[in-house]
Amino acid sequence: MKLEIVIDGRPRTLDLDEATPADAREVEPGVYSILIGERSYEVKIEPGEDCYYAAVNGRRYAVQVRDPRRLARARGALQAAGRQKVASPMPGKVVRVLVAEGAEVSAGQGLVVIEAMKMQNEIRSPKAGRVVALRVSEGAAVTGGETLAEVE
Amino acid sequence: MKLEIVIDGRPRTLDLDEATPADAREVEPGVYSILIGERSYEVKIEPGEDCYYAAVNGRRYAVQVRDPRRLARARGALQAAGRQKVASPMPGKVVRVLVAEGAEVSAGQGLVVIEAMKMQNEIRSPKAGRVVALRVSEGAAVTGGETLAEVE
Amino acid sequence: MPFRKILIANRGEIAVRVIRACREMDIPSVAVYSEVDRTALHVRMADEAVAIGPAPAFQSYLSIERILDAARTSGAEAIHPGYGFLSENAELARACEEARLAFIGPSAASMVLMGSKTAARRAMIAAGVPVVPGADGAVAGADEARGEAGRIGYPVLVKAAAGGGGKGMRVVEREADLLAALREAASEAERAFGDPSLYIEKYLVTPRHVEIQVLGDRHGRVIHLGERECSLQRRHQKVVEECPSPLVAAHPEMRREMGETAVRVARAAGYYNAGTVEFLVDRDRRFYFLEMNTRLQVEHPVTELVTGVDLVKEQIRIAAGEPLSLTQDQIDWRGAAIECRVYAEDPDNNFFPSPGKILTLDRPAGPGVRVDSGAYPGWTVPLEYDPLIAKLAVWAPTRPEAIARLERALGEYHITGIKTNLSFFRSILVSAEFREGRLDTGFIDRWMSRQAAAADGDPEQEHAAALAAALYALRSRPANGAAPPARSRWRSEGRSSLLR
Amino acid sequence: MPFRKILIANRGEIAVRVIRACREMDIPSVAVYSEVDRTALHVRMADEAVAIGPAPAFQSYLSIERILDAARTSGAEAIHPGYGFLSENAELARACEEARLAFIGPSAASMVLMGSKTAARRAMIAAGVPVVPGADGAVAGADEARGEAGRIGYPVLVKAAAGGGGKGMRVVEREADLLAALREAASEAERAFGDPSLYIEKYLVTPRHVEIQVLGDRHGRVIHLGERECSLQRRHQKVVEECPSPLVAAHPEMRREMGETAVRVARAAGYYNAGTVEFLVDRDRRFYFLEMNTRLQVEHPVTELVTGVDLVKEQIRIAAGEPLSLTQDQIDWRGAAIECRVYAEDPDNNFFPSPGKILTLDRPAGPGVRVDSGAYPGWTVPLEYDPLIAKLAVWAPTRPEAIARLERALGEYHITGIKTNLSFFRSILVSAEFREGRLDTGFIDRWMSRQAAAADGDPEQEHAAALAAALYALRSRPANGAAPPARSRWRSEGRSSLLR
Repeated sequence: MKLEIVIDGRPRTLDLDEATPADAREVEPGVYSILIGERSYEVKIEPGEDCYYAAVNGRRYAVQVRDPRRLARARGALQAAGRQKVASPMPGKVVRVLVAEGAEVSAGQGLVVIEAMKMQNEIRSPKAGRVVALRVSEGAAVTGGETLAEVE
Repeated sequence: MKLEIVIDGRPRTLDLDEATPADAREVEPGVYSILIGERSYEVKIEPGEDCYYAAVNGRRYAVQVRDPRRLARARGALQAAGRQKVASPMPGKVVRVLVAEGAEVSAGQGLVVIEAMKMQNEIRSPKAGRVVALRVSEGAAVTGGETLAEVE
Repeated sequence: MPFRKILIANRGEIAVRVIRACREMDIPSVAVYSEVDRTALHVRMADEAVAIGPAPAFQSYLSIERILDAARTSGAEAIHPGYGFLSENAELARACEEARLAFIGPSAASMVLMGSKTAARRAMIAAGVPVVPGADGAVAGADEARGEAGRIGYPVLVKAAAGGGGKGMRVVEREADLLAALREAASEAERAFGDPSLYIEKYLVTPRHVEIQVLGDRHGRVIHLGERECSLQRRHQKVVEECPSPLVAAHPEMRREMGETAVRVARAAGYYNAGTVEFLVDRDRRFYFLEMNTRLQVEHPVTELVTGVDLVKEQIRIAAGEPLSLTQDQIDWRGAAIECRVYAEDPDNNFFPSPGKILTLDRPAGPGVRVDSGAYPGWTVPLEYDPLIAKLAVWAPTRPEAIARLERALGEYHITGIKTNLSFFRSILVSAEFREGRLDTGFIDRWMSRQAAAADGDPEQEHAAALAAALYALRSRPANGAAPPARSRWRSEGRSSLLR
Repeated sequence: MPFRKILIANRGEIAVRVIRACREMDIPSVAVYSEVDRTALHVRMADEAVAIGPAPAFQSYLSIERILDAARTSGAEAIHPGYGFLSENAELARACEEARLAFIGPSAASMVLMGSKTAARRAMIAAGVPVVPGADGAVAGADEARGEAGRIGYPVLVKAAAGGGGKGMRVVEREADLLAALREAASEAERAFGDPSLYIEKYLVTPRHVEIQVLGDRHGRVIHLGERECSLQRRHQKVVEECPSPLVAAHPEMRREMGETAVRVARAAGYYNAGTVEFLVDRDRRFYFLEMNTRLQVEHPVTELVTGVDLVKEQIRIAAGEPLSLTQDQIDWRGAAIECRVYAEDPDNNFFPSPGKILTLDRPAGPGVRVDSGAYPGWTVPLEYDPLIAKLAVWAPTRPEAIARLERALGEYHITGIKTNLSFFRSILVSAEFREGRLDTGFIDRWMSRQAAAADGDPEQEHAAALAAALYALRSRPANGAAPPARSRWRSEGRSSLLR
């Protein structure tokens, strides 16, 4: 099986069948003991938002994994992203809405402030554009992943 | 539901419906946080051979749990125990057989020596009687729970 | 036994820390818990547990009435407030006095004095303690603020007169920004402490933050246990602390000088129990009184590891009226300790909080490693409280060895289900500045702006990372994902255990 | 960096311990493993791992040839033998010398001298070190044995001239039992050490076992790091060890006297690296040289906790030819440490071994707790090796506090899937004899014969235990078990999470 992966931003193909002979064991959930020749690597995986983080010897790699069938779908999703949803990265409470619907925003401009775990967290626009939808108001409780606004 | 239990050798009935109101949660596998009134007990369960060990505040209780339906069966099993099987408590290797088939043995007399984890472990007769069957010979590998001998 | 029963008015790792001390002193402990904390570790570990209300802290952990009710119903003789929540609330100390409960902390009067930055500042000036140049008291309005700031000279720091922890604090570089800063800080202070009063002081550019641990008994004796270096801060919150301070280690006379000053501060406040005197240290090693924290600090373990003194047990004995068990001469400092504050937050996404269920939890162990934690596998980190879930502290004979040990321990620490800042520490530790002990409060900000993905020369290690991520992705894939390949050059046993 | 790469010729917790030291010293480590140890923790943690053969130790961990091959192929510069396996095998030390590999231990000559109890005894007598009255050498036959035993006076101890660890050892109370004891001991010694030679010495009734840790460099300097009390033994195997010895704590001059004697022993053996001189101490506090262990001891952590010295790192530096980093004057002892050896064995069933898969593993944490372990959840403890799976050690300022801390830590330690002796320690710690430090090598046997189920006066606690066991039993029941009751007075949330 061939997988297309992106590791720390660099695309690679990982051929599981042709790969360097490796002895890989999942010793605990998300923890892999991998022997390549005599080198021993313990790799600990944490799933991230859109990639996996693989920690090994204190180095942390961001790895995106796609197989050919999924890739087509993923590309489709990317192309549809002219209008971009801004989601809350965690559950919390909207303590401030910093922009009005229709406003022009720059990339990185704050849109909404969410309070969670006693911290006020400013959620910013991923791109320059216009706020075409604002889905929350001050005082509202939001869940992780809930759409806060859409920027086009 | 009523359960008959034996706790540290003392029989009791535990009525789960009529019991002192308690708030019991399994917080980790085999670990229970139990609040009775305001007393907080953390009970850690280890399954033993024929009972559960319940450790709480450094005190360890041996608890046998039976419900009425199972009790009948359990009693039946006990009555059939005139002829008693002696099982190996762990996997290992038979390094010595100390008695011959047909021999009279006293309670606690060594029958077989099993080597496991670099230790030689003498398996003893649970009762006085006669060795009516000897199922292993020196050098044999045995699994945990395997019958070594029968004493009647 | 100093007390027949102690109630811990807190949650999380610090409640667990205090319960452990009680257990070791053979004193029954009473936990309190809000509705979302029924299965929290402090509830599991305590001898008793009392429900005190719903999740929002002001209805539970911040409710003096409910805490006192819980103490009464459980028959506790003393209350340990931990840090945060009500720990610096003089009302609780006063209410304990009235209810004839021992408060495991200083007197209400000391707390009131030190709780007001302006009053504390005046008292310290009177006691001859050096303070940062600044206004004499809270500033009454925008005009007065402008006048004071001009007199002190920019940059200035606008700070909430009540409270701490970086809330209600703004650096102002020039007069044009002053008004906006005052408005924001006052509103934040109002929300956080119920008091919008502000004051203004000189902003020291990249000072070090060095603090002194003191212990005083109720018989007038005060000693210090040396310093902690807490210069590594993000958003004015400490993230890495150590003892000794590398600066003090290089200039040993500083420990005596700062220690004696801290004892003078404590005496001036009529202080007893454990407390911490915070100083800012400028580039010429001049130190200025910043504030006194009238409670146990988050970072107390580094002092414990180096001095061998158990601060929580000392607190309990002091509150019971026992004299200090140690004299100043008996305090000695051995080796070096460093602590990391492990937060449920996402270092790869603006350090946003990351509450949720912990799936697996591997903790580091072995020589010189101490973990204080309220977390366990299967526990859900609640949304409602501080994201601090654990503290990792290490001890070693020297600072370089402690750094190496911390790196080793961080490599062994692994939490899944939520995100944590564990990877963040690792990347700080390897920086030359950190290794050389060149620390100041601007360290983390500079470090974050400099941070770029370090190229790594080990393609085999990268291959291992890619392989593990791929296997994990395949394993996690729903049932309609790809079937395992028919042939493989990997050893079959490994493969089958992975792809089943 | 003393070495460019170190191979660890061991497994389990001690291999993990050495790998951690290597990691902290930035020295790449090479693990070796037998077929059943592919997923053992030491393989996971090392930088490299080399398969060295099938499960039986004599084909893998005891094979000098395979160990040396692994060192050659991996390019290791040094070999750390741990304890057990080849650690006291002079052949390995010699083979390392020939292969120009550093052996992290003493010279082969020191090992040969100390490996023979009879030769060591003669050398110690010559050096003026007190020894237990006994035969001058191995006894040649039954007649000579009878003669020697008669001369020394019963009870006598028959011991294997080679080896240790309680194997090939018999106490003989009277002449009539001598012949049988000789036969058994010789056969056991033959099996364990490949050498049936025996010797005979006076059996001290219930002595204390106190040992001294020494460190010597390759430049002729030798220091001692004080004593460890190891009197608590079962089947001649230590189970609980501590530093300081309560006896020495009460008679401080003993540390200096025994320490100086131990240094004399080491010098007489031309000893370098870490070693331990074991003494028996009789009721009049006279001490007798017993033997010298020419390797790191299982119980080394208690010395590390009290002295702050990292023995494994010292071993590595010494093996690289570095001079000792510490002088005798610089060694100081702070507080008290106690260690428990956690075995996979069943304390409720004759301490039979209990190999198998670990399902869950909760380790104690917090102040003063150190766990050294090769275990993790999901790991299968193999049948083939020693049942020691972890060591729990605690440190506190005083012995009573250390005992309280150990009790607390034992309460937090929980392993399921296999049986362990954790509950056994707890019941020892509460005994008055232990608390008062009245320890001797007969302690455990007396304690086990006295042991009876203590009646406990807390019916509510018993109820909690019963309830938890019942819920566990219901949960574990196969699907055809009883259905959950329709109504319940328990809080519904708790119930539903339990009975689903």
